[in-house]
Amino acid sequence: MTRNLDINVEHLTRVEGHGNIVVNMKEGRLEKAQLEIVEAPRYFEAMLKGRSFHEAAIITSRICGICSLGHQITSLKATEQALGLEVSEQTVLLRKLLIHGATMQSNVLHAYFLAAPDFLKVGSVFPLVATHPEVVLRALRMKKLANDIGDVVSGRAVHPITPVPGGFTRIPTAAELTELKRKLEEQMMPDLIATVETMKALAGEIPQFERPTEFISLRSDDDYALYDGDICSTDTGRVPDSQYRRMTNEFVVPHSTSKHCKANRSSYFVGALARWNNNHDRLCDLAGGAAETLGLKPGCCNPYMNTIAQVVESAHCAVDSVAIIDRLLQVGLKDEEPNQEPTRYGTGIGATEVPRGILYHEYTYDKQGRITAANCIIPTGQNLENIDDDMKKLVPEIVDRSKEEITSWLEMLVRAYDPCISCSVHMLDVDFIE
Amino acid sequence: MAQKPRVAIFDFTGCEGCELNQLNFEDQLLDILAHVDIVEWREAMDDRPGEYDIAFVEGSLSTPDCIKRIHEIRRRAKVLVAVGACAVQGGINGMKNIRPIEQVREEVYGEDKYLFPTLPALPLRAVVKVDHEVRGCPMTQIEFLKVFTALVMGKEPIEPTSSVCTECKLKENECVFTKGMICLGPVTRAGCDAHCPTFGQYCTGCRGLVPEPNLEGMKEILVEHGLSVQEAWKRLQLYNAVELEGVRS
Amino acid sequence: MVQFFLESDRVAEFVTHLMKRKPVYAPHRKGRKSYSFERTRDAAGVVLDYPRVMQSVKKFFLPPREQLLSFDLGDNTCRAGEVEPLDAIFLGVHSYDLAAVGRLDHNFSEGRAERNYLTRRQGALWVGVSYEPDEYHFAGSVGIDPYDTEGFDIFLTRLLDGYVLEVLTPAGESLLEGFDLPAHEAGKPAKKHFQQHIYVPQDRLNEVMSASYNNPVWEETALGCVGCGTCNLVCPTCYCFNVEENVDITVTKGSRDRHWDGCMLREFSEVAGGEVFRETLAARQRHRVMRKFKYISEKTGQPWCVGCGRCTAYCTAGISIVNIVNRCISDYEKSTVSAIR
Amino acid sequence: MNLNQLSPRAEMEDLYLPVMAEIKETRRLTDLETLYTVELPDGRDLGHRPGQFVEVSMFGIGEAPFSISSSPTRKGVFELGIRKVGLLTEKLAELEAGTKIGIRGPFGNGIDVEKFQGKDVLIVAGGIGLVPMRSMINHVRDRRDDFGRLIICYGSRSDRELLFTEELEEWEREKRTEYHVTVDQGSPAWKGNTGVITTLIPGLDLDLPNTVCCICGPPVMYRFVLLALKSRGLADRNIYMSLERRMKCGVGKCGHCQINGSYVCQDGPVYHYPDIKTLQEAL
Repeated sequence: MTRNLDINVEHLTRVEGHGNIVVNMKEGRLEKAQLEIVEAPRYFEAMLKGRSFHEAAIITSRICGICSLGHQITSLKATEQALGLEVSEQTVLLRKLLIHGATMQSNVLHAYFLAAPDFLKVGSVFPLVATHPEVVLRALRMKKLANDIGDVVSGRAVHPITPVPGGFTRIPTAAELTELKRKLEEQMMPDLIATVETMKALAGEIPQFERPTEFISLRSDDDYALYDGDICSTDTGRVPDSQYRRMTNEFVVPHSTSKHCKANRSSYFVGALARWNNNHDRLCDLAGGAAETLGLKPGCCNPYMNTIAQVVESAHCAVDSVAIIDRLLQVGLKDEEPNQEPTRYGTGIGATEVPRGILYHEYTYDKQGRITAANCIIPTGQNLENIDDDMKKLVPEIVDRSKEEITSWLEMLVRAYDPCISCSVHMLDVDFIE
Repeated sequence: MAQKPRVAIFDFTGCEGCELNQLNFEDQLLDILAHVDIVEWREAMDDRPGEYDIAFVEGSLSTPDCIKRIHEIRRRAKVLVAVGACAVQGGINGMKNIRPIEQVREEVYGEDKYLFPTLPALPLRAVVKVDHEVRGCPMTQIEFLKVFTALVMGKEPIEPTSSVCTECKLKENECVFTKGMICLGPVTRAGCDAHCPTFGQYCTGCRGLVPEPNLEGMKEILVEHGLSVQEAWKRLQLYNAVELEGVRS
Repeated sequence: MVQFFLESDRVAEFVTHLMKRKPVYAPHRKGRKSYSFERTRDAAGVVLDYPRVMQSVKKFFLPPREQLLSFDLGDNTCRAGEVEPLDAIFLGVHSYDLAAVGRLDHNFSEGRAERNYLTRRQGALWVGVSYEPDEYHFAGSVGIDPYDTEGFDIFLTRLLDGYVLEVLTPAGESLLEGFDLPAHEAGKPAKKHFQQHIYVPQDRLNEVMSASYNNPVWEETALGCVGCGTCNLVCPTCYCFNVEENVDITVTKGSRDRHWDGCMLREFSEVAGGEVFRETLAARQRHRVMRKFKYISEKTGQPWCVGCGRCTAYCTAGISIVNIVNRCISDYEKSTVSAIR
Repeated sequence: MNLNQLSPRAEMEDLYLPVMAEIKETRRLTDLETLYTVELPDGRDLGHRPGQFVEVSMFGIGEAPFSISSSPTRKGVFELGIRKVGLLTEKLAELEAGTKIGIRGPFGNGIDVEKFQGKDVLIVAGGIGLVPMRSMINHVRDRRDDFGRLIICYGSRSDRELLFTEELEEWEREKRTEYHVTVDQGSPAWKGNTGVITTLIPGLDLDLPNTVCCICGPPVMYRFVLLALKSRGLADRNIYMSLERRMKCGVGKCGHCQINGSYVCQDGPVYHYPDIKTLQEAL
């Protein structure tokens, strides 16, 4: 094999943020295969320094519009731990409900709007409005309902309003939650089943490619861990979230404004597929059935199957949302004020599963409740090294295909990770020197 | 309208939450698509043709490359609409301008700082002519629809100049000051229907300052409600650091 | 006049009785420390002991946002907005708020009468309640007592363990039919004192305000005022509005809508071409206060302020209309005294 | 409170609902101004007085007040002279005959022509101020024997901006109309007076006690015209002025047109000068 190959996809489309795919092969020898992150650095540390604990989540949720809820909840958990603020069971349940909504919203957006056009060989979702109107309408309906959860519980699906340190500024009413439940049962469930059918029809288009790697996600004793749990690796098992730096080990590479990560190997995978591999035993029956229909098996190491894992866990989120609403209504909603009286000032860590994988925030506060140190590690940043490793294995395997086909496989590979590039270049990894 | 306007959507430094909010018009998306041809939208599609009637642009300008790109977009767009706090007034990004940029870069990237060029964050209007604005963080959806409809009808959108308080009072929300919180509503531009106070949270000022704001008066109000002068100023800077540059704190 | 005694424990029963007659609107808790007039669904939610609601009952007759007409862009036609009479009981209204309704009645019936307001205004029945003046009320200074029963069909005067219920009109009497109450023999409690006062009688205020156009108080007040417009938007006698054209996303239909506006807002006095006639915050403050105590009262003989204290209570900058007026009074008196000397 | 006297009648008019009137003719007056001839349904009469205005609207665009430019003596149709200054006026300029627009009114007090009867009528109009004054001028011309002399002073920025040029020539020819015109800056073809409008006033031959004057124009114009008239000795009580403010409702409800305590749409737009000379916000 003596092929020369020079692929340069500038500003990859249908991903969040700006990234380029660059592959260089000279006489059959792969010189370069990497995802360059060219998103402008954000420097969130400059924004957070000295800010009040009231503002930390407001600012960090602006790291990313798509993952804003995830950032917000993770930030609140870190702040609450640092300041010793206890939250009620109602607060935890409402937050779990919000995470389900955000996960469904993001997964539906990715599967239908960003990934599906690849399977159908079109440039965007817009041509599908004419060719597959019922599918587009279903996708819009599902996304809307997922967003409704955010609107009702947090005031807004993008950059939520009501979740604050210690609780919520407004508690949804029983009538609002009952209505959400009705829509989840009457609309979301049938739409999810139809989605599984649609995905099954497209499954033949998913490239067959495998590369064993380390999968890292949260894992808890009682549920499909999204809100909290231990950090769990398919290589080394569970460690508490206080050990997160040992599991991330950030480093700078020249081709990316986002830092890269590694744990026990050269790279690792976070996201829906990692959650599936670690927690498939905790999924509800509907999701388990969806996995079976779609051929998703434990131990799966085909990154392209991440989209399938997203669909599967969306089913779980819908079912569990109904269970959470039932629990809230059964106990009765209380008009609680947020608990904002700090009992200590120190360092706190929040770790949450957001749609693209495990997200860490860590803050240190001074005695005035102002931030002195902050660190955020973003799922997309954690996946970047794994993406590069995938590309290095994939390109030689498909090198005898056309350049267009290779490019298309590479683009689909990156999109399968559903990367959130704005997030990854937040740049919030600094201990301030006072 | 004889021909559908060609619409393009671009993003610069920001979180892309405004673009996501455009995709979140689930109920209106098909109506919107019926009135325009979307010709460029990296987040949602592949195609890339040349000229457009309306360009919606999100994000601040913060690298030399951004400056080049925005000039190019301005050249190709008949109407340029800044969307969201980052594009309109610099937004959250403006806070990085408060400290010396070299110091910030070094703190984040250490000795690798020269790998990534950066500039102080700027709103679009600091570099090119902006025809209309959709404010908010994320951009206010009702305002986007108003601006969009006005442009499709060929009329000038009306941009609100009164304060968030006016809309908050129309909705009879409990004043967040009454609850012992602080609020930037009195000097922040209306247009969001007082969304945050309606949900019990204080106004963080994301829609920018009203024209000719009485900043001294606002600072006094915040100090009266328990903030230090420095803290009051910081609260005002959250979304308006660029506008407040050079204003005595 | 017949007086009954309504025990505190029977208030909910009384509300339920009224709800059987007509829809009831009454003060309810809103948020953590505020009250608002809402349609009563559950008698237990009604609060009769409250300092003030943010928006007076004005909002039912002159809604904050209202469609004046709807139009169809396709065939270039329009239809008037739907307006229904509010055949309802307004329960727990303070005397100053009903007085304010009287002022609005004047505005919307003088000259060309307005169908929208007057149609809604039809059929309203009024059950008033006395209140304890707090640090903002000054209704006494504009001649409105907390026990003022004028205009009410039924009035409740608060005692320690209940209310003196006075039936004032035949309509009030019929409301009470089927609800037995013991007669109240003793008198009413002593009048409550206001903590806030304007220091000249209202018939002299015109004269004072006429002399106060160039008082420095306007500039001084403007230093702290941020021009947010809250004072206009919570005032029960403010009725100015703006009109805007709204078109739906399909660009086929739309509506011409009005919403409350206020003279404290910069755009309010802008004319074609962009000239603003009251450019400064000081000029706008002056206009607001003059409207209440001079401009309209010169024509009607009544102050257009009812002393509810809302503009002061809700002012984020702590500006007090009573302090402004008293400052005008004291400066005026100083100047007349020195003129005599 | 039992306010039976307020009870609205079922047939109560809707103040805000326009009638749809047809544009019968449009005539370009200058680059900026167009004259619209408008007919109400069934050709019914508008029934206005000189100096009154109507609210004109286009759905989806908006509504604004415009002075009526035709004399009440002209029956069946009325005229509006409208300058392009904003969105609505630009959209109106695109309309062709046959289109329908929304009309509410007439509103405002207008000129109390009774008070002018038997007197010499002096009209001072600057720029677009001629539009409402034309209504009065033509009223006087049509009822010529009810009034004394008719003296018109008209000032414009340039001769290209003169409105109703054919009519101006008519006024100039008419024996019983004393017409004076000046432009701030004339083109080479301009043969008439050059200079601001106040330059016309000293030369006027006025029977002061028997002259009533009506002024309409931009603030910078009427402030100086007032001074000039005063120096000629015209008494304040003989001066009327037509003022302009932004009006939303036209019927004394919305509050936008307030001048101190006065509503332009009710007490104006034509004011007796003694009533407003002490109003700080008026002039």
